[in-house]
Amino acid sequence: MSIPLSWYLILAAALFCIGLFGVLSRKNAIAILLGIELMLNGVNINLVAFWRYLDPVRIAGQVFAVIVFAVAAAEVAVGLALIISVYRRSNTVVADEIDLMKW
Amino acid sequence: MNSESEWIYIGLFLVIGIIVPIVPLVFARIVAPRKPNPIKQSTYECGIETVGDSWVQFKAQYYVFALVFLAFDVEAVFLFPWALSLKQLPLFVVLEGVLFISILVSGLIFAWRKGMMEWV
Amino acid sequence: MSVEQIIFVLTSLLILGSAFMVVTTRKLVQAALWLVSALFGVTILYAMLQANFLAVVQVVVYIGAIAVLFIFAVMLTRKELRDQGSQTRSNWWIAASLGVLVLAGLVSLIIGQPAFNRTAEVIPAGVDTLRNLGTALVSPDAYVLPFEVASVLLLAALVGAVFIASRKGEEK
Amino acid sequence: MAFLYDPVNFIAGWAHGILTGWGLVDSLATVIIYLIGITVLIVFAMVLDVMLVWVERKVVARFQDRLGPNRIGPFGLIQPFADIIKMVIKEDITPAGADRIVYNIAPVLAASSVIILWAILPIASSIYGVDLNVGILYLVAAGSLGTLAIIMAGWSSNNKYALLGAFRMVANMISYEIPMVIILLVPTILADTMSIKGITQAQSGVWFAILSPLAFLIFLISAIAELGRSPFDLNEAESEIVSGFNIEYSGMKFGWFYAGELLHAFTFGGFIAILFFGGYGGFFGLERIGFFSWLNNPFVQAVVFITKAMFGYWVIMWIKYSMPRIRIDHMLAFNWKFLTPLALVVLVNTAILSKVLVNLPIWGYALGMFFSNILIGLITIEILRAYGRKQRIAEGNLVRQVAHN
Repeated sequence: MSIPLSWYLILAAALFCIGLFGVLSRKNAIAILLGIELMLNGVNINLVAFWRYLDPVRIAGQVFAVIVFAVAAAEVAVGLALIISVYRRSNTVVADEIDLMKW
Repeated sequence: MNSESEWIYIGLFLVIGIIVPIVPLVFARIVAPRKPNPIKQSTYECGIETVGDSWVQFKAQYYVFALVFLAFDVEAVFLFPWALSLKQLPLFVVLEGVLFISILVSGLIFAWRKGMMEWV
Repeated sequence: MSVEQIIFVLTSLLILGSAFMVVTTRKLVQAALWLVSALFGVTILYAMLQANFLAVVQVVVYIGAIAVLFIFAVMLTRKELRDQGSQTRSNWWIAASLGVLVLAGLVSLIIGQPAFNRTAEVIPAGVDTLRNLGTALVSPDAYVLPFEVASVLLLAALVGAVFIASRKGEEK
Repeated sequence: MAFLYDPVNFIAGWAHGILTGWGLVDSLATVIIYLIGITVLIVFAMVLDVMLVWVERKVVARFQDRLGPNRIGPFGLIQPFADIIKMVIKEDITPAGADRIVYNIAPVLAASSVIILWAILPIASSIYGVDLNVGILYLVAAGSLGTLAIIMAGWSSNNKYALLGAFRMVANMISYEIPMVIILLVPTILADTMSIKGITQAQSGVWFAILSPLAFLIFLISAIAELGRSPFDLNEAESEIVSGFNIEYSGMKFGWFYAGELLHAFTFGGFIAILFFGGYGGFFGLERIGFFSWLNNPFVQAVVFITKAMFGYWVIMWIKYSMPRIRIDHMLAFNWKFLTPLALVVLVNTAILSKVLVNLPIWGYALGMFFSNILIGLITIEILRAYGRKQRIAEGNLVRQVAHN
């Protein structure tokens, strides 16, 4: 294992920031969720890298990563269901035009 | 083999497993004739002229099934570590797993009762 | 550079390149396919970190389920599929500069920490991380609560999403 | 005669010696040996795949009371090679409006997703690629890649039938992945490991198909659905959507979808043999008796494994050519309302019994497992019968009402 831990951390940070850019810049709500997936993956890389480098015997990092999988799945399921429901009502998936909560 | 060389093996297998299907395709590209024309390249619809594009509206029901699939897929993945720990840990670990399963099954029953598992 | 480092750099290029395509591609199905490629790169990283379980689960859950769900959702909201116009907001440069700022901050933080220059030691022989994971997830003095809560979370997501997505929820 | 007892390691050790003798670094020599081994394994799989074309065509002909290919070569054995030459020299048409890159990647991915399964397939106790400790999930992961290939093919063809076929296929595959993954937990629990080789060795005493016949049946059904073969061939459905996701593919690209499906079917036959019928072993402890020790020979094991896998493949073909296509709503209802709950019941039963019966002698354990499965099966049939009766009575009432009016 000749790779320093910082390489993984920088890669994860870069992935997180690309995801952040996607979330902030995209019009389409589904594309925003794609960005969130990238951010979650960045976080997961961090968790697993810290597990491997700091404490490979105890398993906390991997458990966290598995929980993140479940959270990501739940988030995608509900998020996409909401988008589809909104699309059926108002025929749009552009996040700025979704203003059901506005008066 | 330790874990690292296992993954090197899998990685090499993946690379060759991708190259092997490409080889006949490249060979076919060299040997096969290529005389494209608009009729030949038109979308095949049993001889009828194509109307509109291919993006037909799909039933939202596909999405509901994909959703249930996602939830159960993640659940099953959680159960694999549980299955591996059964032999070493006491009986109530089994019951934890059963509780885990039954919580999700109640979701399936909910969807079933609401009539969302029907195709129509 | 050692072979391992070269593999790491190539994988990073795959991940970051695909991630960049995810956030910039116009066609959403293609964006979802680029996401698959980025996620596959993350799988390679997990394999390099010797997290066998997470590597295969990444493929099963992310590529096999979440990416498929994305493609389904894109197909169901079909009007946007042919959207030839710009897919990014007009003020994308604010987002870009924010992203660069966050990245710069994080990188300076990571480089400033000498502790992060360490390399990993070999996992001691006889430590079965897979079995440890299983034991940790279900033994009561470890993570059994997150384990059960995860199933409640999935239940809530399932019920909520099925309710929203079905036509019956809409009529009310 | 080390070669006769451990051929792969014998050859690998010999080649390693030669390569390091040439002055190569140890790790580089290992990688080269890996590459050679992998190439040999994949080429073997491909040759087998070519022969499977012949087997499939012969068997379907017999099922339909025909002779099958019999013109080229003895028994038509050269026929598949003629098929390949035909496919390679055929013009390869890319439909207008197709997404070219995705369109070209899809058949390669479809074939690769099957080929990579051979990395974990133990052909004999010493002839296998790699013994991954998450082997079972690797099997599921490769299936996920196959699903993706079909979506890519259907979407990129820019054809309504193709997209429709892809959607149906994905709905089919993802639905049946659930009972399959759940039932894969049963061998995991019984063998207490996720490695494929470990599962094979755990069955040297008694097959898992005997410990849990229901699990075997559920796995068989969901494997057929995962393969997209009849009765679950909604993706192709020649009579409705004219071949579905691969409608626009021609030449060798179509060939890869076809060859991939055949190899997939055989590989799943192999996995059925491994997970439930002892794989290359499973002689009920016979091989431990001195007289039968030749059963431990890797070549004998390979023959046993291929025979079992062929039998599994034959059962899949048998079902394919005997069943009509199932309707999509029936397909989904059968999965979610019958197979998944049943799989969960079998799983819970196995988990509890493996804990309760663990102190019994082996025959008590096996009998307990077996009869609990039979009991679950009987209860299931009874519930289905009651449901069917209710259904028939309701229909009868409806008919009577209509007649009365």
